[in-house]
Amino acid sequence: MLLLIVFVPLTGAFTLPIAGRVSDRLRNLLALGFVLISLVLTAAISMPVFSGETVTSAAIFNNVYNFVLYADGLAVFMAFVSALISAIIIFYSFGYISHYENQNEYYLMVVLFFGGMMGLVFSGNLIFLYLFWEITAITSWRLIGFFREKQHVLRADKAFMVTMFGSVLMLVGFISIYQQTGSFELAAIKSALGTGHLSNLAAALILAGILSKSATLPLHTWLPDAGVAPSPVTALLHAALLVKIGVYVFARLFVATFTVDEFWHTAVPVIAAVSALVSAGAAMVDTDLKRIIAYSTVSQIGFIFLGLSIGNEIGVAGALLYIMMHGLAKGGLFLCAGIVEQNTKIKDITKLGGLIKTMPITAVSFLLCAFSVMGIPPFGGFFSKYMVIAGAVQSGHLWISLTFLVGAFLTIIYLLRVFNMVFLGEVRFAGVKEGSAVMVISVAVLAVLSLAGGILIYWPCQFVLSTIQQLPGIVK
Amino acid sequence: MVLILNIILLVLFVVGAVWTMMTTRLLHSAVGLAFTSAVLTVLMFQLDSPLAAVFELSVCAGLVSAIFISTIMLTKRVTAEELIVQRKIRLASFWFLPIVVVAAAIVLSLIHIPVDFKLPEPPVENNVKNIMWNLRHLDLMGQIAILLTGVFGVVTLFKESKHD
Amino acid sequence: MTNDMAVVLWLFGVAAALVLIVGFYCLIATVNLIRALIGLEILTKAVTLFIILAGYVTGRTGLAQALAITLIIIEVVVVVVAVGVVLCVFSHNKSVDVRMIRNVKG
Amino acid sequence: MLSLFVLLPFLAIVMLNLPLKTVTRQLALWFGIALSAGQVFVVIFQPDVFWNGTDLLGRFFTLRLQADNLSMVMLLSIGIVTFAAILVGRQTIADSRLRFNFMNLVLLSLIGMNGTVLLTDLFSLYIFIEVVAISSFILIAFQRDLNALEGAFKYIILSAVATVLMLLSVSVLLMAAGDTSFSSVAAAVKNSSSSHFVRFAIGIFICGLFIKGGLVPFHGWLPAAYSMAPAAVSVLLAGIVTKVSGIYALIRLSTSVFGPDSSLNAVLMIAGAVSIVIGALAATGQSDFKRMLAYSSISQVGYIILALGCGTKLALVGAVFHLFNHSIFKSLLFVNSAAVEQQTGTSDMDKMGGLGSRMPYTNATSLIAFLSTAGVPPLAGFWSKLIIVIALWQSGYYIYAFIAILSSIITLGYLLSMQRRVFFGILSDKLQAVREAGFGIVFPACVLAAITVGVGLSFPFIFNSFIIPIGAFLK
Repeated sequence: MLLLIVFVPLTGAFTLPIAGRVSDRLRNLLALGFVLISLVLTAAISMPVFSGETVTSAAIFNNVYNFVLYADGLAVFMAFVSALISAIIIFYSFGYISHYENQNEYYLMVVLFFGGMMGLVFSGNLIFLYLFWEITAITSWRLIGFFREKQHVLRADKAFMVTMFGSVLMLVGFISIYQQTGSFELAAIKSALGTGHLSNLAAALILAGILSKSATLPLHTWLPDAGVAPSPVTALLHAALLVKIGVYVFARLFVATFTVDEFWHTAVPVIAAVSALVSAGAAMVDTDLKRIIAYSTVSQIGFIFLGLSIGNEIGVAGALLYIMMHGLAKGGLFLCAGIVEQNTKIKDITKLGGLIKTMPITAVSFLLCAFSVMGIPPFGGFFSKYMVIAGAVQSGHLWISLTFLVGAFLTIIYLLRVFNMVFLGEVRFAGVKEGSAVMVISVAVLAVLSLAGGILIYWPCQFVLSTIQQLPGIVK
Repeated sequence: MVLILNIILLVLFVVGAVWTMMTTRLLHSAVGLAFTSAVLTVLMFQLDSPLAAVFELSVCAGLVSAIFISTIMLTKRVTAEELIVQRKIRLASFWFLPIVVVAAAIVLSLIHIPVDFKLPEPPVENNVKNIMWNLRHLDLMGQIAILLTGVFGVVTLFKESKHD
Repeated sequence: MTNDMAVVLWLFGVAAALVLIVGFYCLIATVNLIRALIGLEILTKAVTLFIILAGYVTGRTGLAQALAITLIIIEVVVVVVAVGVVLCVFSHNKSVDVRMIRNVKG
Repeated sequence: MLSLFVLLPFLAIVMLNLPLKTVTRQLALWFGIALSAGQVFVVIFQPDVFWNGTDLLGRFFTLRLQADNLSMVMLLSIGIVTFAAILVGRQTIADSRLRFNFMNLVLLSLIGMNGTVLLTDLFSLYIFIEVVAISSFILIAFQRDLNALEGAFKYIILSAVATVLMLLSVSVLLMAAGDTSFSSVAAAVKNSSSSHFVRFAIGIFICGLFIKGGLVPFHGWLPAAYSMAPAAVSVLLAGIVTKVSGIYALIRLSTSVFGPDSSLNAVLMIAGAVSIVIGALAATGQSDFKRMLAYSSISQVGYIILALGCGTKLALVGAVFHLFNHSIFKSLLFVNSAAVEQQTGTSDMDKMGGLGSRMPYTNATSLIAFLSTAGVPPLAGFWSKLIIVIALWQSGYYIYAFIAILSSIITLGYLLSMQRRVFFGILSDKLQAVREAGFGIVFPACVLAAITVGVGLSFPFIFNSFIIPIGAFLK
């Protein structure tokens, strides 16, 4: 079952260019189909997992390179969220990407990316975790450079280099774990470490990898630059999946598997706080629509790190909720930005205005998603943000919590500024149409889900709470 | 007596090499090489290696020098003025070769590094023909391959191609 | 090792080492392709002497001669091929000066 | 019947040059393909008849050959790369007479390479390395392009210097051991390990091999030779020739003849690390496709030497595995460069761009090769680098491990810029007419790419059954 979840998209991706030769429609449907299969299977697997079991499927080769897939609550939660958002984004792509060349490559890479993501989420062996991690890096490199312009390709290279830099450091960290414990398998590492700490060197190296992938200060610069990619890609990379990989691995390793030195419980929140503030500041002054949203992502990732690293129950629960809510809402924002960009050919917010008249649904969706990101009740974002900050206060990080409150306040300001400049004000264009039906439906769905996630907060909360029951290393 | 002869020969050997390098005309250089080779032949005789010595004489002193001389003939002849210029350039870069050699000779004669390993026992088989033809077949294979390579080298490099 | 043998080894060794120095010096200093080849030949002479010397000192003149003969044959082939290359260079730009063909960096 | 590895190509050359020119010119190609493919076949499937059959020829010749797992890996790489080079040569060399000579020379260098990896004698090693070297000189020069001639001449001079160093060392070792076979030299080295002469001899022999293998600081000839040689020849040179004549010999000698020895290992590690860094940095500044690949080769060879110097069993396995992988993906990159050069008429990367849409197969295979070179999973290059880094880390060489792993960032950097300038990006107007290269280039590229991907994907399966046993050559 787990094998299917991972390998249907991974191998299926390579059939897409062939299908694309037959017909575009077949290829599109196949792409969506692969993701949906994973989604359904993940849902199916969630039943036993949330009753407290874990599902493992492994290929044992009598050595350190055993291929182990392992599903616990955390993995299933993450997989479910990513599959859901990916499905919506692929659906949106049907409308968006049909105007451009190289569609075969696009679908190949997106589905491959998704497969890599699934593999990473379920991987129970550090080496394979690294392997899937790099698959996502390769695919995002191709996707960022999708339009092939020199500037774009340069930025794609930059993104690849920065994340690769982090990830090889992480690999060294893994190797030093291997030296410490004699295994790459998470379960074996867990038992070998027992109550001992991971060495600080290994922790620092792995953290470097995570920070580069999650675009946290000081390795964040690739993310705003990557905004040159097609909008569904930006949504996929920046909002839903790529940056969350780092967060997920952080949760997987530092919360679910090892205990680390006390030092990191202070250091990571500080890094996160600085990152959240600086990028919020950058978002205040930038004028490129997608860059602003990207900086906002960097800022919000800080909140997630805060929640995970303080390590008490409410903080971690908040962070997991945050992953979900932010994925939905930020995905929605990027997709809205995509519609605006495609129909007006402009990304500079100072040159836009009054679009609410011509694109009402997009505008409303944008506003709803923005509310969720800002943390306005009763949207989903409110609860997660509240829980993270409450967790931080509870654990005694008062100053850091205050910093994050400032960050949250800045978020409200810059998102309202964007909305004001793009959708309100005088009409600057004539003849701008609403996006195509497929695209508008996608953003509307994301907006509604953001809202629903807040109103029906009970269900996601249950989901998350049963997840964190399985995590050790949480200060109760 | 033999020792003095050896020393004279060795000095000739070194001087021949230096002279080969120092002359300006390439032709003289090639002749110098042949001379050095001939001295080496005699040295080999002195070291109880007659067969290799004959080879050295016929192949190196004879064949290789012939190859060099014909090559030098095939390439451009230098005029007298060019020769003077060349001599200047050569002197600029070569004038301290003899000094280096003499200095090295003095240094090497002064420091005496003892042979600090044990020499092996005398061999069972010491006949060149037996060793070459019965014991080192692989080397023979290699030699044949090298000769063949040489043949193809001549075929590809020397044959005039159409567009030249 | 007898005393005579040690003297022979030392004398011949020093002379061959000097010739090696001459050869290397030539390779570094010369600008002429043919002279570089002659330098190579000088080097090979020194090495041949070393091998014969090794055979003489250890009483393995048979083996050493076999090796020396092989070495001489290989040397000739190398020279022939190298001369071929030099002539090809000459037919291109009518010069055997290294500096003339230094249009490739590196 | 090990002797067949040397004798069959020999026989093929003799048959090809019988006075039946019209027939043999047609056949030459197929002889080469059959021989190299046959070599791959017998190494992979290990047919009993071949390996254990009575050696008829052995009754006439005493060739003293010996095959262990290291030789097997080398024979396999030799077979694969020669196969690719022959196909590329068929496609890129227009003149039929030249093509015939090319085939003969490739067969000769096949003799040389097979001999080198099988023999057990120091002096024979010199002879066979020389066979490979001389045939490479001619192969580089045989189209008489001026730049190629210069590359060839540089190679001749430096290679001859290497030869002189090696022979000097052989003469000293002959004095100490009384023989030149590996076993007696190893015994002599062990007996008089503190002797200055023996240490000096080992040192200059290693220097000679460094020159042959193109390691920093003796790498001067390598970029010129690689980048100026005709396309098919660069595949052969970069893929296998320098690996066999330099790196294989280093592995063989430093593990079982001169060593294992701690100071030798230290020298190897330093040379390896310096080569990795310098090669990678130099590659960053290149604008010529093949030159960049040549510098990249220096850098990758550095990994092998670094692991060799580390000296643990795991490290040596990693070194040999990386040697195999490197010969596959580097020859793949050179096959790609041949395709690009043939189709666009230049190897200057600044004049290219966006070729990916015109040459889909070349694009895809070069992507695979480049990711494998940079050590990105799940391709073969990643696993060998991983083994090397793990081995370094376990032996406590943390600094070297960091150098190795951070250099893969530089590798990624310059190869990304290669991808950007050649394949990715927007197609310029001048290149609109470019088409995919012919079958003779695309087919070997696909085969090599398939090997890289296949080895990479099946690594966990083959790790215990194939890769660890490589280490059996250690005593």
